Amino acid sequence: MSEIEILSWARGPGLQIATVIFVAGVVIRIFEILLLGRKANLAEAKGSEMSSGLKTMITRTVPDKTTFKRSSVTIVAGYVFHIGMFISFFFFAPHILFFKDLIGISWPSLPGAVIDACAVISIIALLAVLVNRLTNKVMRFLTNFEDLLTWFLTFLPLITGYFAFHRIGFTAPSLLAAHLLSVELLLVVFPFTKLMHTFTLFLARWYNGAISGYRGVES
Amino acid sequence: MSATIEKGINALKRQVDSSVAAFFSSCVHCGICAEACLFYTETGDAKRTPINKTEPLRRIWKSEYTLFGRVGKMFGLTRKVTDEMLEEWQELVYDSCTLCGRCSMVCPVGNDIALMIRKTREGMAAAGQAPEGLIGATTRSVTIGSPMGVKWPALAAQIRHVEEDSGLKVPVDQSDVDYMLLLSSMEIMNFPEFIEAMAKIFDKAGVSWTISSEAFEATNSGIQIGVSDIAAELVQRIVDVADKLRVKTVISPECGHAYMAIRWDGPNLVGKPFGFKVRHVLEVLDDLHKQGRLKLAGKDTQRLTYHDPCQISRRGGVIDEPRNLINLFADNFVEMPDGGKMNWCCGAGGGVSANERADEIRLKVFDRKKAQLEEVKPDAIISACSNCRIHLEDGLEEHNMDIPLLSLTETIAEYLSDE
Amino acid sequence: MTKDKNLKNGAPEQVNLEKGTPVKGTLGEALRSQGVSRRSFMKFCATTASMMALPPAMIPTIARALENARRPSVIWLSFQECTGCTESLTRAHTSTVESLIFDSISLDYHHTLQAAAGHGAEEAREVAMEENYGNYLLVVDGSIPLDNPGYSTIAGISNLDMLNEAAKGAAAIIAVGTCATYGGIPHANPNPTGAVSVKDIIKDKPIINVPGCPPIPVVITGVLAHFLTFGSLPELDHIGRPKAFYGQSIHDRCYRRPFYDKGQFAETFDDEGAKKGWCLFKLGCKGPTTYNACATTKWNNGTSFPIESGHPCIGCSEPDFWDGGGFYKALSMPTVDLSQTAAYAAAGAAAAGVAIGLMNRSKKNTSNKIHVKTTLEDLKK
Amino acid sequence: MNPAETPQFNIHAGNEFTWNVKPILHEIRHALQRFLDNGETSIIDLRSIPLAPGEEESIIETLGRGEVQARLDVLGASEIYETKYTGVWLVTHYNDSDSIVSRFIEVTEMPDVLKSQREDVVHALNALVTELGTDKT
Repeated sequence: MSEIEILSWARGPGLQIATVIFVAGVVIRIFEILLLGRKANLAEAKGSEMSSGLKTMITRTVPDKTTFKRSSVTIVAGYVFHIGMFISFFFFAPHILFFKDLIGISWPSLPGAVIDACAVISIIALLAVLVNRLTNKVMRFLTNFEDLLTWFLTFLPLITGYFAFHRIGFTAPSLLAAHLLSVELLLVVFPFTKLMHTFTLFLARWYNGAISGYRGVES
Repeated sequence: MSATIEKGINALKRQVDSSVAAFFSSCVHCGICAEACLFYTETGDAKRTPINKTEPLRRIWKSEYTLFGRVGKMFGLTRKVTDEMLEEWQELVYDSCTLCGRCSMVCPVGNDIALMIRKTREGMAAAGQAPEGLIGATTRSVTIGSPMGVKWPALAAQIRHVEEDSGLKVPVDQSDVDYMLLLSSMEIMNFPEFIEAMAKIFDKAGVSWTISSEAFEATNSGIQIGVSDIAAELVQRIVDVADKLRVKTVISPECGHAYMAIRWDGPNLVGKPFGFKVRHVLEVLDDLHKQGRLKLAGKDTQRLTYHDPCQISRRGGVIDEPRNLINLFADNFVEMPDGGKMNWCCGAGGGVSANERADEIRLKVFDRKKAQLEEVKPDAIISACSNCRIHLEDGLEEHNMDIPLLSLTETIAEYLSDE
Repeated sequence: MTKDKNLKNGAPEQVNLEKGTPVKGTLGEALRSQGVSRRSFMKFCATTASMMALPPAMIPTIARALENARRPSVIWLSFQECTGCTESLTRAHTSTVESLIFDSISLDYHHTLQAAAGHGAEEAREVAMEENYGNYLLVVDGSIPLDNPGYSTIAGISNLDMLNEAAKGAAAIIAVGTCATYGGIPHANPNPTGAVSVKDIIKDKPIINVPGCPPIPVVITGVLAHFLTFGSLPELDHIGRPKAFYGQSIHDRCYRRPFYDKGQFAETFDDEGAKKGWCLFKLGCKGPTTYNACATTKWNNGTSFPIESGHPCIGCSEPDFWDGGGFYKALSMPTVDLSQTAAYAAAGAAAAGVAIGLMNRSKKNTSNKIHVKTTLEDLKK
Repeated sequence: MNPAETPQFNIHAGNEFTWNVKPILHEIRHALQRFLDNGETSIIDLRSIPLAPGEEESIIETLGRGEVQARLDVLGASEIYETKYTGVWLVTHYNDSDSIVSRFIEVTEMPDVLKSQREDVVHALNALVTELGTDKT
């Protein structure tokens, strides 16, 4: 297979396979979670479940002061990586075209230099995340194979994207194909790993907010 | 003698609902919960990271309720929950967790880890992996009616003393009253002043109230050990009496988990909404003050601080009320760092104080509170949970720190206006 | 990709054209005999250097080499093709200089260009092959059908047979155009003739690929000039293309690149962005993945190239460019209808999800059913 | 179409379009410096550098015209002139149909192609001898 053939495969059938696994996996997982159901609370409410749940979905994004102080490395590295990745993922013109093709809507892109900077920052932050994971006592204790796998699979698209952007080492079709394939790999494992938190964290936060809010506590 | 691992696993299966599934699906192993847990911060022992305590429940969720886990189970790839495993986790689930819920407040993906640990205890208890101390307390609750083995005659004697001291009548088994007061064994045995304080306050406020001779115990060991069936039985006793006496409101006393048990878990345990209201005593006092029926006189100039009992503030929603009340008499009130919903636990809740095996670690994790108190340097500490109060006194004594512990209700009673 | 055994690390073996001298005399002698002055020769050398994308410092070396170059015999075979490549070559703008290069080779067979026809033409080929066996250059344009030899024949000889036969005595093969190099349009899905490229058939000769649909004429002549000058194949990339011309992508040399970097794109062919000359990436430009010299060498007397005239690059010098999901589909877009795929997957998964969800519920219900009320007795094992 | 309605396509962007104009001018400056310091000559192939429409013209405009200009008639025309910066020459080769086939900037005292070439001089001598026949006075 030539690199152009691999690229064509990655842009076509490969993407199709990955999308089917990703979409089906995520939908099944969400159904799996929601259909388990939750008993209605019979205690007299002190606050609203719904509004508090919705609020926590957003407010939990910001850590409280003491938590920030105690876990600053984890939080800063995590946030920088997530934000950097978010920006380079959603605001790079070629990516926007991908979304446009997929969902029919598009939005303004950011200049290449900004995307590049975000990707670099994100890569550095992700490396910091790994170092932190391996050196922080608690994280090292909690870390299992899945954590390392998902780290690696998240790192791959970033690094291949960076290489493709700067055309380092290989020809553009090879780099582009590598980038696409790495994304496809990420999509395939996504529904079966902790990467699902991308979606389920909103459910989790809602439940957390609802449980607390029902008792009149902001969480 | 019929606890089995199968029963334990079955109990864990029953605990998984959509919230638990969403929580486990979201955990990214960031470890932030550890930094919110005094059992980690004070021991530095990574295995006490809150989310790790839920491992038995996680394994059941993964292998029974996820597609990938089900497939894995077919090939024998999932990690099993065994007796040995649960035995290893006992110390984490019971001795190293007060269900204070601080972890639930900091988890960036929003996992209610305290709830997950509470659910894990259901499986542990059903598998016969609950600590001796808690089994004992639970047995006494069911058979005698109180975890400390307090029976009605003991309370009746305390009531007589109170009546003699105060000259006020303590109504017993009165029907159609506004309030039915519950008490914790700890108050009956160690702080009977509480009963006197309530008698004075209610007298001034002019409301009708009663204590039941059949169901006076507010605490609920079933909650702490993690056996909903037993917890429901204990709640049912109160419900039956409250219904019989046709009381409007049942008052949970100064006890954290008692409030959780009767106010928030109660209706869910017995499976139907209550025909009466349940309020914490601080809510009642705050309410009476707002109605103008609670009038205070005089000021306390001491440097006072308030220790939030976790189940009352963070898990119970009674946060503003104690502060409203304290401000009625305190001239020099200082908040503890992280006060309110983020307060650090005293280290003895959630059944830890009933579990003798945990005595050592309980005193070890008190270091957190000690450091806070050294920072605030209060003349006295106010709290609203007898269990917190006893443990705080215990811890302070251990470190030769002389800071008196005050009950908020009792202090209010002291500042009652004579008008 | 099968690796040609004669290609080591993409660099071809030295082709020795010195051994035999198909046509007598060196190029220098030939030019002088035509009355070409030294000044003219210097101009020719400077232009050749520029054409071969060699640094000007190489001009004296080129001059020396060209002076002593031997005139090779060239046999040009055209298979499944459209004659676009020959058209491109014959319309090369540097007519004077290029004609010099053509004058310096002996084009012994090219059935489109040669005067002879029919048996005479084929005879010329056979004679040239025989006389220069082992030394002639074989130029091929067009792909070779493998499904049925009858799809394309010349004088009753199938393309495959003619290629095999002609390749035997060739010193090296130049595959001209995307058809000969990678199968090109005949090879495009569903490839009705079973078309393949030269390198798919010939494994034991150095092959130099000059892809493009058509290739830039000076690239063809540049490669010939390199032969003449150095008697060897130029340095090739991993898919057999001379690095001098195919070393950088259109994107990397495109004058519109700054717009790409700034995120300024033409969205349609007639919007403000298009008028302002912004990047054509969104209109499907394949410049980023296409390696060719268009952006610097340009076309039509160096006048312009597709992007300069407002059309995205279609990537014609890359393998399978016809199957790349559409010329006007941006490179970062999937080549398939992904939203439909996603919709079907979601619908199917929703059904499966409900089924799995119900299984989970029934499992939980069973747990609840077999649960016996826990009493004090049950707290110990 | 009314001229006013003719769409204006601004594909000829400004000077600093590819950011290659300034660097080339600087390269010429450095070459001139080297030429002064140690006599090293340089040639820049303008066709090997990606330039936007108008940029080549912009470079040539900047360099301007100096004192010397020559027109060669070799395989089509060639135009050679010294720019207003002495020592910097612009060499443009055309083909038969007056299209530019190559273009160089040379930093030297005189581009080699201008000089009379030894082979041509030999050829010239022979031609002159032939012209003069046997008359050897």
